[in-house]
Amino acid sequence: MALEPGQLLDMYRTMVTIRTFDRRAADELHAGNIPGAVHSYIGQEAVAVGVCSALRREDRITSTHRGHGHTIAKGADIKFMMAELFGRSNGYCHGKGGSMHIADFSVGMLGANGIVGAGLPLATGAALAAQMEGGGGVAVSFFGDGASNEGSFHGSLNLASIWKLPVLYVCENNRWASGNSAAATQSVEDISVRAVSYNLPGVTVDGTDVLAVYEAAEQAVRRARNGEGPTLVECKTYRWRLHAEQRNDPPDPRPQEEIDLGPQHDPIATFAGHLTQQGVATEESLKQIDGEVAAAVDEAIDFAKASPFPKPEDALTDVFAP
Amino acid sequence: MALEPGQLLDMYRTMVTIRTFDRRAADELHAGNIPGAVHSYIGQEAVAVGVCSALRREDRITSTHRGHGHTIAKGADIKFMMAELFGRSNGYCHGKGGSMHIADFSVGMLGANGIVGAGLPLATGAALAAQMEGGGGVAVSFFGDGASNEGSFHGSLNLASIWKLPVLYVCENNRWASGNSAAATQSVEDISVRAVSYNLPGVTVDGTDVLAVYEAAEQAVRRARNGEGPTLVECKTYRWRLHAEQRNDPPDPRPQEEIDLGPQHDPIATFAGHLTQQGVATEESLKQIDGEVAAAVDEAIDFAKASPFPKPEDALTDVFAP
Amino acid sequence: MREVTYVEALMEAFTEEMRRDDKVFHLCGNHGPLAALIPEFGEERVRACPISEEAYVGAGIGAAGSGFRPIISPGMMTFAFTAMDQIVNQMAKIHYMFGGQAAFPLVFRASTGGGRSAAAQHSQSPHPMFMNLAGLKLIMPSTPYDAKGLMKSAIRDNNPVVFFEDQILAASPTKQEIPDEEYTVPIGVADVKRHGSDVTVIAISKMVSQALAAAEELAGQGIDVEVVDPRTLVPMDVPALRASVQKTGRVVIVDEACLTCSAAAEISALITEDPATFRALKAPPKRVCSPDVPIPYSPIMEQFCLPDKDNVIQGIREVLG
Amino acid sequence: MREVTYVEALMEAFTEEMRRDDKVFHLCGNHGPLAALIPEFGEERVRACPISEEAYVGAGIGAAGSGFRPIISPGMMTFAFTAMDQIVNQMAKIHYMFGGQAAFPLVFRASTGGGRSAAAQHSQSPHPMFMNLAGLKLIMPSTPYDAKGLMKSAIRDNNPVVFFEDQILAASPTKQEIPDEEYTVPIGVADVKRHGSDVTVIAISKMVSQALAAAEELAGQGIDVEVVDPRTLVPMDVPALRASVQKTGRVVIVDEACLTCSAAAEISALITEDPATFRALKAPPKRVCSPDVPIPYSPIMEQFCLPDKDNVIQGIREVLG
Ligand SMILES: Cc1ncc(C[n+]2csc(CCOP(=O)(O)OP(=O)(O)O)c2C)c(N)n1
Ligand SMILES: Cc1ncc(C[n+]2csc(CCOP(=O)(O)OP(=O)(O)O)c2C)c(N)n1
Ligand SMILES: [Mg+2]
Ligand SMILES: [Mg+2]
Repeated sequence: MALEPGQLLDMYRTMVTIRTFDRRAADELHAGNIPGAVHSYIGQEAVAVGVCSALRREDRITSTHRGHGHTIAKGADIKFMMAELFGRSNGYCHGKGGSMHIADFSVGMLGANGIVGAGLPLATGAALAAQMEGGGGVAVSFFGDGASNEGSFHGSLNLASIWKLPVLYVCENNRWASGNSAAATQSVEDISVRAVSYNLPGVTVDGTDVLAVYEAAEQAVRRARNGEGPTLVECKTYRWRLHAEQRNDPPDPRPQEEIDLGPQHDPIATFAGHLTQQGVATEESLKQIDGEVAAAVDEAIDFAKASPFPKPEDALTDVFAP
Repeated sequence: MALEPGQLLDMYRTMVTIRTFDRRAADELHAGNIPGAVHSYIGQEAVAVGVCSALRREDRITSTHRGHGHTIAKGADIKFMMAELFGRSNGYCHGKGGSMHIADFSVGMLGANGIVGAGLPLATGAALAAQMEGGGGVAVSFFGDGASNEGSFHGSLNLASIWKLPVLYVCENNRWASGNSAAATQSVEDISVRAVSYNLPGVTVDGTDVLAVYEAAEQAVRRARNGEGPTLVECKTYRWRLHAEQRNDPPDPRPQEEIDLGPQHDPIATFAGHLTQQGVATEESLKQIDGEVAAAVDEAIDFAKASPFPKPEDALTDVFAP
Repeated sequence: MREVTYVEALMEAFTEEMRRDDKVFHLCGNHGPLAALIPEFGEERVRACPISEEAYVGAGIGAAGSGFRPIISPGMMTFAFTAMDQIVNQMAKIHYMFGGQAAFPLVFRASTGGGRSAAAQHSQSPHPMFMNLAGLKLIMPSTPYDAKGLMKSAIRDNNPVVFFEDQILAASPTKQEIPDEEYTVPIGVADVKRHGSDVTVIAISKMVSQALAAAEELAGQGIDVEVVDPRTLVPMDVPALRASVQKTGRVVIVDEACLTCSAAAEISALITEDPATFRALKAPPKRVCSPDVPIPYSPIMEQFCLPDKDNVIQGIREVLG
Repeated sequence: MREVTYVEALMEAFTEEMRRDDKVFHLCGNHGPLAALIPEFGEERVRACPISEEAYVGAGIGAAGSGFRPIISPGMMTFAFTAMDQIVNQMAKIHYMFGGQAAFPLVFRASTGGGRSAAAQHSQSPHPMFMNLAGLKLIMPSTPYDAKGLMKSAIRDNNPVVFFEDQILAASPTKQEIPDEEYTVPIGVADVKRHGSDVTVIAISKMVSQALAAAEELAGQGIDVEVVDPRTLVPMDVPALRASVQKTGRVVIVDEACLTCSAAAEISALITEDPATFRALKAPPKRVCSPDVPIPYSPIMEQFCLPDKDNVIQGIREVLG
């Protein structure tokens, strides 16, 4: 399905929004305004945006500890996201979840997740719901290369396969699982080969190329909507920053030469080049989008800073639904 | 490695011992002499015996809820096994474990296990120990087709692969996981294809042919002892009796035609045919072994019946090692 | 009125609620008795799953967050520790973590308890672990009547509800009368199973029958025992428990869990930390629990571990001084 | 004498015990500070594992049953619920189930507790769950001195020992003097961290510092607080706890766990069920715990949940009446 110029520019805008959001969130964390830790998605923008561009609003996704990109790509409002990071009462989770648990069920974003691999079963269940609803909905689980060694990966893919669930398992292979390299902890180079174990298709794409990701996702989504079952989509990518931004950042365990390679495959620059080459945009029109995004993120930060803090005893609400 | 006639006859004797032991154990259970439940290994004898014939006494195995066959094949004493089933104080576990937890660490039998899939990580650790000991030891995990859907399967094979651990993962594919058919719950026909996910060799053999099992195991053991890492060995087999013998047996959910096929591929009859054809044994000499085995199992039952019961307050010992 | 067993009572609850709400469906380890629901509701609503508890328990949570009301039945709770991460980190926490924006209505049912010579991996009473885990309701019914009424409430509840069925009760042919017309039993309300004035026995699940047997026996000796069944452990009907103890001044708490950090420990603390109840106590509260051991296989040792009528009587004699 | 932090104290214990016994080795989720052991002991004895907690925790148990003494460090306990089946059904039970024929000497260490704005999936105090699970020893040290001495004892113990390190203590730069010469702290022995006569405060792990701060503040007001640190939760030094309460007649129990079925519940029950201690009580025992909620992210709400000095003081005032 060919993408319209408007869609392409939306994708560009979303990628820039993710990057800007995460850069500014890290700054605010280091400035002491955001508590806890923030896992930056910078470098991986093409994955969330490529996949979510193939989805409808009603489709459901589950995410990871590195969840800002998925949340933005699925259409959440960055104001309420930022307010959540700031621990304010009008954040998406009223300050109860923070960066690692941002969720916006109204756009089908079923939550970032602090437990590696835990989102796969949840998405499998969302896919089961979609199948039982019968409306052609699909579910997507984003997860990392490290997560592909968890048992939840194994059980989920088997379950989805036997029930032909409409689900995409999207592995963002950035070759590191916090301090551990995939080389040292992963028995296979390409996670997609693991699809064989469940009798389902597995593909590997360049996860820094948003159009390649979109193509793969779009095909898998079509398959899913047609009742043909799940697909494992591996996106090779790289994380530019530390595993997590924290008050006292530990040293990055990755080799510096490797880190330096990241920005040489910048998903945003690559896509910008494509857009201008194809005449969909000019450098100026992209600059304008960049400026609008910067303003929107500024606004989100202002919104967050102006937002009220929760009351201490708000801790006691929301344990049980009415 | 060609097997000597004496070894072949030992293998035959062990297979008959397993079958006789399990038939008699079921009888004793239904007679009210054995409490709890017993999972019969009848029909699968060739797997335990084929694999364990390729092992040394110091090699270590982990087992399943269906563990009598593995325990006997690894060289445990059926008297103490039977006493354990009878809940007596001189059973292998002093009556604390019963059928599902028979263990004999002195012969490298690290325990039957009531939790499906739980033995795989344990064997992986035994293999790690063997590797660190450096004596060329290997470990084997026996498990069922159903267990291959547990997360413990996935994590164990990945771990063993990256560390090149000397371990065999032996899947006894009897096509059923209690009430669930593999057809309904398993996304692949051959479990051995899952080896691809961990970059290790996977083979499928006829699990009713003890020599075929032996060949595959022997090759995998050689690989393991040479530091070349783990192998996944799938043995296609069939369980003749109910999933578990209990006081009130539920109906067997399997189609009768399928059940009837089991004894048509009788591992013992097949092997007996081979032995007589090859002149290793005569029908009479095999009959004699059968008779000796029957007597030995009789003796084990007599031993169990004559064994003392534990004292109630023995329940309080063995919680912690000194 | 009709007479039903514990399992029959639960099956009635399932049938009625599945008719009432087509979002209710089952994810189970094995069909077992649930197979009887297939003719009416189809395999799609009664799903047997591969042995991947983590995956299908998590899938149940995901389906609950997507508008369905799954009933998840892995079988024994001991097996379901393979799904413990999904229970601890997702089921119990996500409604709260997400600021209450989505409900996760599901029933997680599993069998617990010992008494069948199944050894430690098939005989455990881990309900106290779940009491310590904030975010889950927890029900342990002792009778067919309560089982049906509480299961219906659990299915209708908008939260994850853990429903522990004692494996002896679940296998028991004992029948109890239940009404022909529909009824529910509210979550969080204790039930006085026997009124008495000399001593309160608070008993959980299968232990209720042991407590009642003890009460029966002691009645002949002029000792008037009140038996209170909390039925729901989270939320706990604290006022009901305290009221009984304030009346009798003496309490024995009978819980099949291992002693340390048992539900009995919690109930003991709830009783003694309340000034009025503390002052009313004429003797130290007594816990009757399993010892801190993995439950053994051999019946002799197993029976020694599990609290029974005699242990209850002994406990009562102790608090009567 | 030297001054060391909590983590430095643990690292000393590892180094000394790895030198002493070449069967001791590490399986960890991430090297983290353990990386410092690699130059001396090699990567083979300090193994970083894939994110497959179930597999490597189980592998540790298998290695322990095969003659080694692994130290297993998945990181936070919350993550390690992915390995809960191996912990519940293997680690805790197999020594017993197998009739004691094999020892499983291992240390399972993980961080617990809240206070770092990490939200519910990274902030939990689930030690009561492990207390209810028979078959594991359980240690929660509050100081560098205790951490080192107890870790050495844990490594030498022939059983699975769960060692929970509070995440705030583990990250703390606070130093404490420890002896230059080798020492161990025995498992199962409580420590009176402050002697006093008016009221006993029993506090666990990080809560010990809150209790001591409260005691300090109240000392100025003429209230003499005794602070007892159980250090080991299984086995619990019950005589020491009861002795203190018999002396003071009043007790506050401070535990970061959620209230219901907390360690505080168990300690409360242990105190009140003993006739001599019960009689000595001048006021109901008081628990100071986190409320029954998943721990929230925003610092304001999180601080509200975690017990602190002020909560301890309030608890003390309550029992002083
Ligand atoms: C079950 C579990 N184990 C360990 C952790 C600690 N942890 C957080 S993120 C992470 C690395 C995840 O790697 P990957 O899945 O590749 O995702 P990435 O961080 O690369 O995006 C680890 C080990 C956790 N949160 N959950
Ligand atoms: C983790 C876990 N889930 C479920 C069960 C219940 N159960 C016991 S045996 C069994 C079937 C196992 O099937 P398979 O692995 O194929 O072994 P088989 O019985 O065929 O030998 C099941 C589901 C269990 N014991 N442990
Ligand atoms: Mg990664
Ligand atoms: Mg099978």
